[in-house]
Amino acid sequence: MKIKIRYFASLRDIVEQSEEWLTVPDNAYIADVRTLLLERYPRLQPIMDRSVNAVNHSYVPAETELHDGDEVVFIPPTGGGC
Amino acid sequence: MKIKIRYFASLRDIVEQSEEWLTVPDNAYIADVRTLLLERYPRLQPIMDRSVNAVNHSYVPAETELHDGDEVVFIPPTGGGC
Amino acid sequence: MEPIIQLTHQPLDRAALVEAVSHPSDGGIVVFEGIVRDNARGKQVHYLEYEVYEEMARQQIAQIIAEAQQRWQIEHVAVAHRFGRLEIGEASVIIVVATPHRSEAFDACRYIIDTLKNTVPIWKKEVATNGEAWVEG
Amino acid sequence: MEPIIQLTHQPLDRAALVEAVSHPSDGGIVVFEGIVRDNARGKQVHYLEYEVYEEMARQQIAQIIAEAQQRWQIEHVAVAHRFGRLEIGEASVIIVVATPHRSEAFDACRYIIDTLKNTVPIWKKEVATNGEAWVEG
Repeated sequence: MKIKIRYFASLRDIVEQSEEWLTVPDNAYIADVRTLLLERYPRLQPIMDRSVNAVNHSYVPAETELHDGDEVVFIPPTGGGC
Repeated sequence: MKIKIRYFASLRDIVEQSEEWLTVPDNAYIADVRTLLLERYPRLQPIMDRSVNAVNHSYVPAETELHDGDEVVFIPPTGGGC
Repeated sequence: MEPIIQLTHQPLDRAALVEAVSHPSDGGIVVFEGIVRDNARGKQVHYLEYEVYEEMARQQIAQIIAEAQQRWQIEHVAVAHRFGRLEIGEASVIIVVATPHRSEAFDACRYIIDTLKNTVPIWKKEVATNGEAWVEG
Repeated sequence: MEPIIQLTHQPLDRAALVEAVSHPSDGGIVVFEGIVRDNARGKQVHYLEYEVYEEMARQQIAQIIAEAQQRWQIEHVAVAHRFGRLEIGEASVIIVVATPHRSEAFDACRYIIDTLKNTVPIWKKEVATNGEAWVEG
């Protein structure tokens, strides 16, 4: 199945793109996507360690099972407000 | 000596004037002025009981000694702000 | 910066007050605005009449601001209070505190309005459909 | 009233936001405004660049407002956040809470900005004289 990854802030700077589609095994977990991305972009490691997971605009734990077409974002520490 | 009394809010409504000069004995205390005013305007009693004393724009205790030309105001409960 | 203290018959100008206290080193501004409500204590309010003992009010407000400045190490403060007749929806008081960090701005702004209500000689007469009365507190 | 949530490239309009949440039954309005400071962590800031994950930010802000509304029984709330490049002195965020009584307005406004900073996917890149960096927290 395919999932969409979007990159923001320092993650986007590192992977040098805003989004991409990834092919992952059916019923993959968020944790699997993390592993896959770190293989592809080893430089993501430090910031990924400090990022939390979001699927379809909600925060979710790493044990969340994914479904075809899901939008996955690893959220680095936020700095909104002021 | 003479002191100036100013009336605000419900006190002004009762005495029907904004200010007046009172002749009081030299070295009179605030407490003496209270007594004098209550003799002159008995209807002030309830609101005076809930009013605090100000002399020359500062809050002062009832035992404050007055001087010629002082401005005395009995401050009913305030309602500024909103 | 000298704090701004305004006691006026004119409508209060929020934008001008914020502008006046803003400073490039401040990261947070808290504004409190007191507004004439259409109801109070179960009554339908028609309008309010604010009265002020101006010389003393100015002095008391300056003192409250000085206390807040000392307690929260803040610099940029404005307090404006309107008097005379105010209609529903109009602002009776505006307090603006600008600080490098927001926590102090919230604390100082709240302290100033709470203390102002208790100690500054300003009175409010509520004119309601069923009569008028000086409001205590 | 539906809360107002604004995520925009345009300068924030404080007066319009206050106007939009004001209601005749409200006696107090608290406004918090986050401003771009000229310095941070000992650096001279040149400008800031805010980035937002818009769909999720909107949803998170709605959730924060809903929590605040439930907790303090408040109705009238607006939250606006700007993104893109912001110069020193410009507002990055404006939060407006109008309530019948001021205490709830202060508490709710502060809760919203504190929670927003922690949980809403908005990021800030500081462009200083000696380089640029994403700011965490």
